[in-house]
Amino acid sequence: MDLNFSAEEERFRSEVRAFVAAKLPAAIRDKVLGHKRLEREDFLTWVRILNTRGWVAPSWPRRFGGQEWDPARQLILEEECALAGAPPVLSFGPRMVAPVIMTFGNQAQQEYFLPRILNGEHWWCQGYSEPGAGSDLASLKTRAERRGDTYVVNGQKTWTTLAQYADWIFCLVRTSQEGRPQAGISFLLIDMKSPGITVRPIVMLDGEHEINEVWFDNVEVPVANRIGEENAGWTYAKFLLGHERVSNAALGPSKRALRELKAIAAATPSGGGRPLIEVPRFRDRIAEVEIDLMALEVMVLRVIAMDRERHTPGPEASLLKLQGSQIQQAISALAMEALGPYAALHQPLALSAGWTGSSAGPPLGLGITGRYFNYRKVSIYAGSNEIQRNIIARHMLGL
Amino acid sequence: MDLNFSAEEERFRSEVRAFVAAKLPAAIRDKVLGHKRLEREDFLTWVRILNTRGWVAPSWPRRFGGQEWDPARQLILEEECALAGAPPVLSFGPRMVAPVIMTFGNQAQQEYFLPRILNGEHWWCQGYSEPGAGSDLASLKTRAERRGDTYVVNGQKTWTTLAQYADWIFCLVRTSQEGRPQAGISFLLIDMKSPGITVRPIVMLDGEHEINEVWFDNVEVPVANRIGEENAGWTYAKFLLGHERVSNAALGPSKRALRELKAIAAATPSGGGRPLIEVPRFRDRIAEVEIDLMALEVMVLRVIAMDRERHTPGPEASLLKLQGSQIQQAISALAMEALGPYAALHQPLALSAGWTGSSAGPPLGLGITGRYFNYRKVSIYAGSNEIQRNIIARHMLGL
Amino acid sequence: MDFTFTEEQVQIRDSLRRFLTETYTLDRRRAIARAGTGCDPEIWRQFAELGILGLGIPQPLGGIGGDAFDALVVMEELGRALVIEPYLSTALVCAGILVRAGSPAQQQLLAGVATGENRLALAHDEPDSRWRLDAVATRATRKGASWVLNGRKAMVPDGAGADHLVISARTESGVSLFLVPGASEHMTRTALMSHDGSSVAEITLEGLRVPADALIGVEGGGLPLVEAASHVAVAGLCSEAVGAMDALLALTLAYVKTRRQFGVPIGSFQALQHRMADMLLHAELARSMSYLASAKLGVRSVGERRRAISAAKFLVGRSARLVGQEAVQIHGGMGVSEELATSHYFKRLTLINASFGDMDHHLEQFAAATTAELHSAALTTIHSTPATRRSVPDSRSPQARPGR
Amino acid sequence: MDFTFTEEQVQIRDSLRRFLTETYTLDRRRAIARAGTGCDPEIWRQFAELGILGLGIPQPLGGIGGDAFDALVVMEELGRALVIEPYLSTALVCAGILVRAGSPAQQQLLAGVATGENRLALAHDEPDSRWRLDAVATRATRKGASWVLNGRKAMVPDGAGADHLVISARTESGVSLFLVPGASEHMTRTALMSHDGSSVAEITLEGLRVPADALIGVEGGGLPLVEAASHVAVAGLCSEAVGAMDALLALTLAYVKTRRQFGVPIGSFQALQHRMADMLLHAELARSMSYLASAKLGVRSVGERRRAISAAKFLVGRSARLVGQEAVQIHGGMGVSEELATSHYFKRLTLINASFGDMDHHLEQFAAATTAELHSAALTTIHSTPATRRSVPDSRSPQARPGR
Repeated sequence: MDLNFSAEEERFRSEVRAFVAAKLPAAIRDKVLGHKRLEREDFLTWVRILNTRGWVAPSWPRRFGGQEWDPARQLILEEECALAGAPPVLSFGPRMVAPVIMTFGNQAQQEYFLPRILNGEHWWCQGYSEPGAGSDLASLKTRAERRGDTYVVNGQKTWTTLAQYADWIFCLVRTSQEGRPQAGISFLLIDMKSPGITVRPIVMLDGEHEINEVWFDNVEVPVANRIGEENAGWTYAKFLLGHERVSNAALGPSKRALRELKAIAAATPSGGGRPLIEVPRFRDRIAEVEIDLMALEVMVLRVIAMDRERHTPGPEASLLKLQGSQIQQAISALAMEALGPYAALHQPLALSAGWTGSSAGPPLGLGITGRYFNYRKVSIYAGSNEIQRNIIARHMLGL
Repeated sequence: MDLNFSAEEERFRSEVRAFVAAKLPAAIRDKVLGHKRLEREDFLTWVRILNTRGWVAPSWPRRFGGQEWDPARQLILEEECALAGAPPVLSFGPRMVAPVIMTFGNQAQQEYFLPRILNGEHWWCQGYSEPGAGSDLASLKTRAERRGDTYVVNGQKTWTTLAQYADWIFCLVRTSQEGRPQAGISFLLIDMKSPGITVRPIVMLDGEHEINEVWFDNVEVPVANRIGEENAGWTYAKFLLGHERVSNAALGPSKRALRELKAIAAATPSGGGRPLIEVPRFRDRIAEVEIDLMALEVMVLRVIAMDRERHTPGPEASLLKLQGSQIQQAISALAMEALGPYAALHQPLALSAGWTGSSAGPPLGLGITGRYFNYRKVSIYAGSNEIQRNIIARHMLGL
Repeated sequence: MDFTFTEEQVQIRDSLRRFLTETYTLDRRRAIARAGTGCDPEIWRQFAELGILGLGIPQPLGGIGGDAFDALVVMEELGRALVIEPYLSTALVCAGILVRAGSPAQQQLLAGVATGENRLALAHDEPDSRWRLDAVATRATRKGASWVLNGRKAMVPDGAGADHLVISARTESGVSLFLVPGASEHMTRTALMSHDGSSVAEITLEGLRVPADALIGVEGGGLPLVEAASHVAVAGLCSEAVGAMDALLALTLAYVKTRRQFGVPIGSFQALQHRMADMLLHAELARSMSYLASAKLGVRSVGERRRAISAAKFLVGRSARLVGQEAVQIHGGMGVSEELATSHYFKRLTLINASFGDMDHHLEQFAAATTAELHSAALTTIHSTPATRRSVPDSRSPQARPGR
Repeated sequence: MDFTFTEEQVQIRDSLRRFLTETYTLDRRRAIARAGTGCDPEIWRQFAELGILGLGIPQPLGGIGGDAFDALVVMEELGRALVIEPYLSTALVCAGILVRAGSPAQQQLLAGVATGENRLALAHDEPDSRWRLDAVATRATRKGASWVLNGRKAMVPDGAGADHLVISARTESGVSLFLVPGASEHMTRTALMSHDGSSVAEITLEGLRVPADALIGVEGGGLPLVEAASHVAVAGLCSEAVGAMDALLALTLAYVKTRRQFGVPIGSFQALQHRMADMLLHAELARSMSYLASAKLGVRSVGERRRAISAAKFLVGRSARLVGQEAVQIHGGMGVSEELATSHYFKRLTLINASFGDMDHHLEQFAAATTAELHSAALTTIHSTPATRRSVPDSRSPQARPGR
């Protein structure tokens, strides 16, 4: 039993830290740490920088351009990048569609798509959810009709994160009405520039445009862009959902948010001459969430170790997702509460890159309440916490 | 809109207060306030004293010896008695079986049983739950076979509170296997001295004997002791469960417990020279439960007013039971926490009336942890909180 | 004891609800928020016509008079309809201050409040005050027959749009209040947007000169007025939150009854049912406390009033958080979109908690007010002492109805 | 990083679990509790045979040596089997103090600890100390070649049955520890029962005279020893709680799979399923923290150790409360009866929280230990500074294995 990273891993952590300190553009870092809007180019710039070291998707197999890192290293990389204020490397390409392409795609698909994920040429988004098919994914209705070498796709996807920036979308579509609902689903890769695709913004509760509806009106998709077998898409979809493990705990982002929370509470006068962070009831709550984060970190390491030993991901990922999202929400709530009356301020203009004015309210207050509102999503997306509890009950408790 | 008691009601409160101050025997009061074991005679002594004023069941109709009080007065009486340290008037007789006898019993039953409830001659207990039928009452198995003018009862009841003191038990028994499980149930009144009845103590988690198993081995019960129709017992049982409203909130006992909690916290050194009650995080928790109690009190008054207006009890009683039990548990937990390391002390001998030694630990600590353990029951008995939530969802939310 | 509303209150409620249901749609609300002023002139005119703007003003002063429960009824409806307009600020909080302590000349403004011509705003909080009423750093110094004010006021509801401001400032004898025209020299009002669509202002006073008769009441007598006003505000916010929770719970119920997953309505899932039972419980606890807060507005004992007000604000804040978060979660993706009213209720409920003191603030206030009574022999929770048990309306309070 | 147990640890675990499953039945446990001594001689003898009594004692001193994770494995099993016996007190806490600081003469006792002949108890807490380690009012004054002790010790685990006591007392230069035979004149030991069946003692010292060589370590050097011992105790209690939670969760799962209501197993009710998912989550968080606590026992930095220990005790206490209360609630009536093991686990988990500092106490300790590092640039949670990241076993600590 040894809870420490190895000396080798610690050296690697220093290496990452030095790299990020040297290479992360200050303008991008300031946007991230200041809760400002990130644009397409901000994400891609960082992907290209990471790619100079092969760090976009280092856990991939070597033959696809990866370095076969184990999850511990991946964790260290993500954590150090997050703490330093780097934009996240979004999962949709490297950690969602890529494993599917590697495992079930054909050689042509692998050779075309995978390098373009690494070099930032292709931005991917995810076409799973539909208005009537969220947690109950199998009830999806978007259909693809086969016409020779082409599928004609009609229907609607929704909650599509950053589809407005995306070059490609991976989609679950219905190719058959026969059998169980799961049986007639196929997995298509669709060029977002295809005629017939319309992206409509969904404004979120924080007033920001992060998610979208994607409409398909007779969109023609080459059959060559289908992954694996027709009507076998459910298998690939489940495979994909079984990935995404360490990131779901949001360890790095939560550590950064905790650091920020402490800074806000230390800078906030509480009355009586003490900063808020010294008021027992507020300090207690910070302490509790910090303890929760310590426990979550050990849990992540344990799950990594378990997966490593049995060579396959287990249902414990649901525990990480559940608790990780609760911690994200708890920290975002505390940061908002720390602002006191200023929590109400909404300054959408000040979130823009072009903004040159000063924002009102406390210096660290910008975007904090918006994040609290926005973060209600983290217990809803990627399998709602209700779904996670169902999974835990079924697969870990045998209920 | 007026949240105050009327001047008349306030005068009545003073009257009760004066009466209890004058008449409640100090020995009994000290047992109640000191969390000592109450014996049969303690309960009955107080019932007889109350009966001198007609206060055992004053909400009964006049023709049965009651005074037709409205629930507000009943609330005032219960609250003042509880605050002063009187033993509770147990519900089983006056507020559970009596309304059933009044509504569905025949004249002979009414004339025999009701006066004996008022004067303390009959102690009643409740024979509803069975080992396999708790929340799912309709699945009960105790059966009564008709043989002429007699039922022969066989089976087992459980969780029977204070059956060791009881003279009579009201029982749900199965008289028919036909139709829905609810259809074959009858409601019998059974003399606890009947041959074939065995009472076996169930020791509770606090080490105390408060509940029992009651076994029936060919117990003969005169058909004259059946309430209403054969096989119609489910109707009477549901009627009974629909009663018991104000008491379920446990307002008086919780107010007394809150007062005690403050006394404990004020007497407990926390280190740093301050009593525990001045430590912000502990004071906050006392404050929160006190606020909860304020809200519950207004809720009780609102429910009383609603019932008064529509002349029938509604499902809001479930809200009172749910929140009332949560408050009871919260206060008992805080009192235990206030004891610090001394929470561990278990002094069963010191709980006895005959005990003359001194108890160890802080002066107000006796019985506090035992109550915390014991009070886990309040979210389980009289319809578990899960059942209450089911009722709220079905009858108040229409789900 | 009586929990029924009067016929007049039922009339106010019904007519206001009808008007808001027809007029104050989510799209209309969006448009008002987008405009940035936080007040639609047409809506405001209709408020005047419905009589609600004069509710806090006695008839002799041009209002129609009303008590705390009239205000409760109105605030519940405004909450139910998610109204952005600064009704509470003008018609209850500021009007209350002038009714209670304004000079006859100052009270002349009140008729205009009732007709909708004048809007008033309370500029009291400051950048570092964090809801503490006595943390006033703004100063007013006498210069001949004038007062000169310097300082900063923060997060003033309707501060940029109001026609007159009630400004607190520290003078030699304590905190004093001044009635100042909204458009004054040496005063800068910066309109800012709130996450709930309403308008707040940061106000800078740099040598603002006002005449001697701008003083409201006596010099140094401002703090009790501000406290009474804040109690009115808290009671109003509690009622607003109750209305909003009612509406949000109804929305959520409707959603779970129609939204289907795995072939059944999601309202049939027991885990959701139990959580919604808790939502109802907490909404009803909040309603109980909003009644108590309004009932206690008129009692003489400041301690009793403080206890009830802080208890209500704490508990309502807790309920609002639970009901709001759960409603969003149960709505899933729909809950975090701007399209449904759900998220707007959630945001408003969140910000009500941050207005006039959050849960922590009021728990502290409550505990402080409670400590004193520790050794009283028979503690009762609602009623602190027999002497103060009856809510005797204070004749100077805005809840009294001198006109009836 | 490595979360596997060594072969030896697996052996200890399996043999101990086998022994306890066969021998330490609920009825046997009840009998031990009823006897009031909190220790069954036969069980204790078997503990010696299994080698676990010598786990905290290096081989040269008559033990078998062992590290923090060996202790963790044992404590988990003792928790799983609800063992009452004062293993933690004697074999880990007190033995640790003597290993670390005892004189050669004092260390001679340790061989007897390993063989089960000697039981030791730590008499440190006092009636008003409420877990604060430095709140020692008991005094030791020098009288010639002796020390004379006066004071009261409270809630001493196994205090009445132990053969020797480690007693803390304030001397001129601070807190000092003394090793005292259990049966001494001028010392009164009153055995009291704990709600979990174990035995605790109130101890009164009225002029207890001990020789100079009763001092453990240096005069005034007691507090660091007591703190280190309390850290060992907390780590042990955390592991015990994890074992108890494992067992309780398994009991609850078995119950909901067999208990039927409305024609189906109650484990099919979604509301219960979701709550049991939360029980599992919290049990696993507790396990994670118990690993962390044991891992940090050996680090040099006191601050880092305090942070981890207090974090673990807080979180484990929270988990224990949730898992315990939910298990009882889900068992319904069966949960509040003494008949099933359920209620006994619940009680033990409750009292673990009140032992060596409750949640409030440790949240305070954690926050205090954390405040200092506020301005460190890159906060990491587990690892406070690079310099202390590796857990370097302290050669003087009971976790070191000098014999291997």
